[in-house]
Amino acid sequence: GRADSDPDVIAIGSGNFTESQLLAEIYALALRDAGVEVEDPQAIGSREAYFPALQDGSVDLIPDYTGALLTYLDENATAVEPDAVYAGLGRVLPPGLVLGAMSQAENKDAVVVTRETAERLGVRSVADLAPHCGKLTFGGGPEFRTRPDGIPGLARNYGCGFGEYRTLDSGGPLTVAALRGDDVQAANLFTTDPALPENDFVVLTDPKENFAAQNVVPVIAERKASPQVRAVLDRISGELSTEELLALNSRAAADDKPALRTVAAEWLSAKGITGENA
Amino acid sequence: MDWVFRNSDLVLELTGQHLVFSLVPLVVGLLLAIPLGWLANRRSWGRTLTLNASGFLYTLPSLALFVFLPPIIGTRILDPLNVIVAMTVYVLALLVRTVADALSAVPATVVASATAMGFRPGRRFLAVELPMAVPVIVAGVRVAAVSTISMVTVGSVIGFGGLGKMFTEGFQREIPQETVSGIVLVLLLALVVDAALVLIGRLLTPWERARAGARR
Amino acid sequence: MIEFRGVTKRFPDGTVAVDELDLVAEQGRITVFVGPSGCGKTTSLRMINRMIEPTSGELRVDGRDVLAADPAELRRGIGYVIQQAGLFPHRTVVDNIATVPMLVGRTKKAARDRAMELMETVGLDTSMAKRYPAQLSGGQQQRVGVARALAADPPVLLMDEPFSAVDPIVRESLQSELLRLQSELGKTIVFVTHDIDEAIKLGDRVAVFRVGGTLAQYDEPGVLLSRPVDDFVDSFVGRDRGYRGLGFLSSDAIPLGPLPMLSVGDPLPDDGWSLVVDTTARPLGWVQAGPGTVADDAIVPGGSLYAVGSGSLRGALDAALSSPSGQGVAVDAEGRVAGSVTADDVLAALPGARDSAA
Amino acid sequence: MIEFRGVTKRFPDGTVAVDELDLVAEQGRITVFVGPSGCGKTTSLRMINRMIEPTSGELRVDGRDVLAADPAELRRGIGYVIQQAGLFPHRTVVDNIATVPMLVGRTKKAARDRAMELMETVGLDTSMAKRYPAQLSGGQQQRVGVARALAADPPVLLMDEPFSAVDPIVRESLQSELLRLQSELGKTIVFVTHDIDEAIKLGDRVAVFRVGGTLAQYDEPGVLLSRPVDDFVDSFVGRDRGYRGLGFLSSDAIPLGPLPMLSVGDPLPDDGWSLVVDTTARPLGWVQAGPGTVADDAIVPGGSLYAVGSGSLRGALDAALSSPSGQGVAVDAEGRVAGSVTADDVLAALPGARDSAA
Amino acid sequence: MTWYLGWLVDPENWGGPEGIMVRLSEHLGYTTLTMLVAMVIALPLGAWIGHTGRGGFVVVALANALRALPTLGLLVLLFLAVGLGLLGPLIALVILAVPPLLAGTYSGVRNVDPAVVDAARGVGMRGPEVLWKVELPNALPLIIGGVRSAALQVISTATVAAYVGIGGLGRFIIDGLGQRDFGQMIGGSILVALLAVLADLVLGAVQRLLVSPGLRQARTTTGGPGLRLVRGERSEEEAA
Ligand SMILES: Nc1ncnc2c1ncn2[C@@H]1O[C@H](COP(=O)(O)OP(=O)(O)OP(=O)(O)O)[C@@H](O)[C@H]1O
Ligand SMILES: Nc1ncnc2c1ncn2[C@@H]1O[C@H](COP(=O)(O)OP(=O)(O)OP(=O)(O)O)[C@@H](O)[C@H]1O
Ligand SMILES: [Mg+2]
Ligand SMILES: [Mg+2]
Repeated sequence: GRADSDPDVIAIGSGNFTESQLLAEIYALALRDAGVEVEDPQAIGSREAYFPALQDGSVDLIPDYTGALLTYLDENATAVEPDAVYAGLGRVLPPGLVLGAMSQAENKDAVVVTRETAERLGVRSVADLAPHCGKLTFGGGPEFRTRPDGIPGLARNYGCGFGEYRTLDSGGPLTVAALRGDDVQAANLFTTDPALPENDFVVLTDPKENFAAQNVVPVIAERKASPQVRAVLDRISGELSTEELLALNSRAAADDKPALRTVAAEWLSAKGITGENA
Repeated sequence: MDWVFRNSDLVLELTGQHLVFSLVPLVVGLLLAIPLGWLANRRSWGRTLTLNASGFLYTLPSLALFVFLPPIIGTRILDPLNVIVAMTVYVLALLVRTVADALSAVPATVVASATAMGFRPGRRFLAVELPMAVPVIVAGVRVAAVSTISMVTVGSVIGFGGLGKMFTEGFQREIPQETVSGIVLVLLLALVVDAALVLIGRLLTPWERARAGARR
Repeated sequence: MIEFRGVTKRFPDGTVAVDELDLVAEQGRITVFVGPSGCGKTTSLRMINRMIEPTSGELRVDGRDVLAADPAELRRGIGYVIQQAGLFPHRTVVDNIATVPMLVGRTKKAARDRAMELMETVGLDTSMAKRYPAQLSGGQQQRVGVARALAADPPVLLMDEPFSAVDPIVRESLQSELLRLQSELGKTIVFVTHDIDEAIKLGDRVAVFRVGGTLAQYDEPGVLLSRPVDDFVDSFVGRDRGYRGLGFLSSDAIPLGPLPMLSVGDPLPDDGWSLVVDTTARPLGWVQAGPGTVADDAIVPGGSLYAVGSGSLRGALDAALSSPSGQGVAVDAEGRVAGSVTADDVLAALPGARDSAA
Repeated sequence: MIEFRGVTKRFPDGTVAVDELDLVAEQGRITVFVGPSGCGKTTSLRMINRMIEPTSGELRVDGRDVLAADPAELRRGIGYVIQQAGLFPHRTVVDNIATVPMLVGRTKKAARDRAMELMETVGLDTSMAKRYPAQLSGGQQQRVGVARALAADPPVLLMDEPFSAVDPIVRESLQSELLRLQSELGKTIVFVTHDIDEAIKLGDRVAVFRVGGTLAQYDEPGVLLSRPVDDFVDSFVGRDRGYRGLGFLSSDAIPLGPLPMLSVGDPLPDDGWSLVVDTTARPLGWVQAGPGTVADDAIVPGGSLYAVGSGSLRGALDAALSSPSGQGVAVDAEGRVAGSVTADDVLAALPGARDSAA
Repeated sequence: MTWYLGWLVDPENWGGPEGIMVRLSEHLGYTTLTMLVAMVIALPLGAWIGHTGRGGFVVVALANALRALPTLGLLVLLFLAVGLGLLGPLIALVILAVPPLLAGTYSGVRNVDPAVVDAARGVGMRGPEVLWKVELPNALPLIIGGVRSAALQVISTATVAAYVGIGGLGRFIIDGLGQRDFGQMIGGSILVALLAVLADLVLGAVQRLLVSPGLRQARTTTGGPGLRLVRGERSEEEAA
């Protein structure tokens, strides 16, 4: 019997990458502004690390992505459309957890190559890449290698088996650096990553819909999900869009490297979500 | 350096966590190492056992230890207790040996004359052997303190706080200033704790200064 | 009184350090254990306070069976002094001395007061009370060791080569100090040394151990010198034992002869040697016959002095042998010239002194 | 020959360890430096091989200016022995001894052969060649140290308290060994000790240092004992100097008396003491007058023996004083009884011996 | 526990381009390279400082400061500075290995009985001869103690370097963490610990081979027998 967290305080966790941490900060600031007691967000790691933390009560609320979470919870899930994914997710979510409203903002996994590779091989989609896969080294996080929509999914859907897999990080600086330096020729990055435009990387399209819809959605422990909390989270989901996410990420990556909390606070007040009670 | 000023709240909080994560294990580890070191010094099997066990623990990668502990000691995944227990294990692994060595370095004649004066073993340990072992133990604690302060940073890889967070975040977001500030802060912390330990050592062993004076 | 009855110590590795030892160390006397390295002196001593457990045999201190006593209790009533004093380097001098009184539950104040007294007893300046052992010379450390052993006023004192780490001059003074102390305190002392000179100087009785842990001879020092029981003791007691033996013979029977004495400025003697003395009749040296007067730079240093009353035949003979004139100078307790003594006088007094010693 | 001319050593902290020392250590002789702790003995010694640089003055070894020489070169030609030998713990005995020959470029084989020779010279069994220093006793280590110093056959040998860490019995044998060696090798030896007995036993001349690094007296040991120049030397040389001084006086003039001798089984004498001897005329002990025959258990151990020819007045007097009969036993080089000597005979021979020594 | 050990005994995990054999040899390679570079830096420096006695204070201060440098921070900083690859982790690990090597060598040479050094000068050895023929052979136990301590730390810390993308056994821990695969993490950790124990045993054998029996003789009278995995701390304390 492990003790649950303080019943009146919401502990927020996130993945250990900038966007997830930003979202967690946004949730935290908005909830606090609404008078809910929250702990400062903790960046935990990959889903494989933070989701168990949510389940064992270490944290109560996390921002997640619909498609990825669905495959994490149900390896055999086939839904790819945003609403279908969201509905499917609602069905497999473990007891004691509930979903907030899904936002329009989407940050999908993607197979990414450099502009030079794209032109040399003449590829625009993963399907185009398939014949070349055997000669290429792929870079991504450790979990991408084993995830159903990761390497196994690419092989199943496109018949693309990479020559070598180089374990790096999940859409982090190692992967970007490796792709830039041609240590790997294709990599798993995320569509809202500001490193993509910065490095002029090419996102290969996904015609077979290997990667399911990845809308941002808050997952929360049921006993902490008061109507007030839900209202705040739903409002945020309503305001978020893919463009907003990109803007948030770009702001965080700007040269002055502002604190994520600052970025979150700026966004919240620009949207008028905070400041109403002040 | 302006990064530190802009994020001073965060830095202060992380420094506080770091101190807890390193000092608590240091104190607990030392308190546990003293009886174990005593045992190691008294019985040959105790010596073999404790020294080999602590030697083995010391070889375990710290990262792994942080992750194993929850299933072993029944804590939650992000419980700070995990870091504290893991670091205590390391401190213990370092200090058992030191305490055993320190005790065995107490001159046999002094121990014999204490025995001959009618000290029973327990009191002799507290009144004679332990105080005389202090200088060597303090030296060992200094080593352990510095290593611990440096090693706690690894916990941030799996989501624990402390100054290591400035490395993981500096890495994620590619902020060299944050990484450098983190390193400097860890060094500073180590320096301050080390200086404090030297001071404590001095206060505990006034006779050592007398000896140094007599040598001149 | 300390009694060994058939005491044997066999160490786990099979070494027999002490073999069937029978020996009685008398009440209020100094018993010295002497012998070559490894002969079991330390082992025998440490069995008395049960620092080492005898393998077999019986051991009593003042009639009480040592093996039936609680060791810590027993040890608090037996003073123990070892080489380099075994002082606690982390405690001040006064706290070192106060250790046992504190251990038996005296108040800190009472224990310290007693410690200060003892510092004076052993001839240490009380201004050193707050120093640490490392700040003392070897001889001073040794005095602290003795004071510490005396703190509980134990009837029995065990001393294991206590003076062997200090230089010869300091050692002599510590030995004399111990004899003075003993004349006041009258403890039962067992003293271990491997220095035969120290043994014969300090011991009321001397036990000579043989390697293998047996007793070769147990006698008064004079007897040891004059009648070693076998070649081992003979060679151990060493050369010069005839001369050394004179140290145990009274010189009372030696007649003092007259001594020609001069002062600086007096005319030199016509013939032979004359002793020059200062105005209080203390000897300055010798001058030889010649013209002129006694001048400072003509004075030849004298030999050793023989102290009438406290001296022995040894002192008298050396005074005679070391004097340039062949006449030894005898002085009284104040150091004033009392007369002369010759080697022939000493030899003449020898048979009588031997008879009265036997 | 080693010459100090106005040599001074002032350490950087201001301590003057040696002050304007003038001294000549003669060719082929043993010169002993003696004095209280801290008087500059070691400093003076170490200036000879430039382990310490003199502050001022002139120092010559066999006429060669030490200060102009290359230090390492100089040291290879000067043997140096220190307390506890300073052996190299990581090298075997034979390799320790072979150090200097190897250093100057001899082949390994030649150096080792020489080392084996030297082991015999200093009385070490060559079976120990492959041992490491930690496997030797203190006395054996000291012999290795001497052998190592002799390896390059240097004309000069410096020895700094070489025997002070070994026990008294081993020390005596090392001292005798050194004297034997020196009689064969005739090195120029400077020997430091703080033991006056060692100094007078070994030294051809003895330099007594005073604290502050000045020379108090530099004389032959006999002169030192009979004529100390001042109170400092007197007190340092110590008591018994009259008796000890007899050790430097020849006993050739002592007449040997007859000695009644018996064998086991002979009838006991009618009167007084008789010496019992074995079949080769070696003394067994004494028996006293009485009825019956000489039995083993009635024999009283004898005193010390006086060796005719090699002995001194000191040995003769002690033999007489330690004998139960008052007659000292004189023996020849083979240990056979040669006659008797009495204390009176010794005293009678004293003035003549003194004159011939002066 | 069988569940955890299952990963380790599954032959499938041993072969292949990312299998245990490859990772093991990578780990060994990093360690060897690190130790070589660190020894080339630290041994001559430590020996020289110990021999001359000059700068001992600096060594102690430097060794302590280097010990406090967090390896993770260095790895990140070096990644940001020199990018992906082996160079960054190598530098970080060398910095980790230098303090015990330096302290072991320095205090080893420093602690040689002064009487022995004095005797060496007394028989006419020159400075370098004293160092080579006397000080270093006598310092060997402490020097190798420093090597053992450094090797241990490098083997154990090289795992963290997987965080910045290099191979070695640390991959199993980092990947297992990402994939929440406990068997892999525990298996990887056990391999690291075994490698450390093995390396220590091998170095122990080297020590017995190189150190003069004369020193061992002297040592047995004080030190106890038995496998000791943590070496070198003592000597560093003495230097401090
Ligand atoms: N704990 C022990 N285990 C085995 N043998 C021992 C032990 N202690 C002493 N001995 C042996 O017992 C013998 C007597 O030792 P002891 O210390 O009594 O000699 P000692 O006469 O005091 O010698 P020293 O003059 O060297 O002090 C020696 O042979 C010694 O080696
Ligand atoms: N390196 C040094 N620096 C300062 N003073 C020194 C140094 N070496 C020796 N001294 C001082 O020089 C004096 C003479 O020392 P030295 O070692 O020659 O004495 P010693 O006669 O050999 O004494 P001991 O019998 O104790 O060996 C002492 O006062 C000593 O403290
Ligand atoms: Mg003893
Ligand atoms: Mg000296």
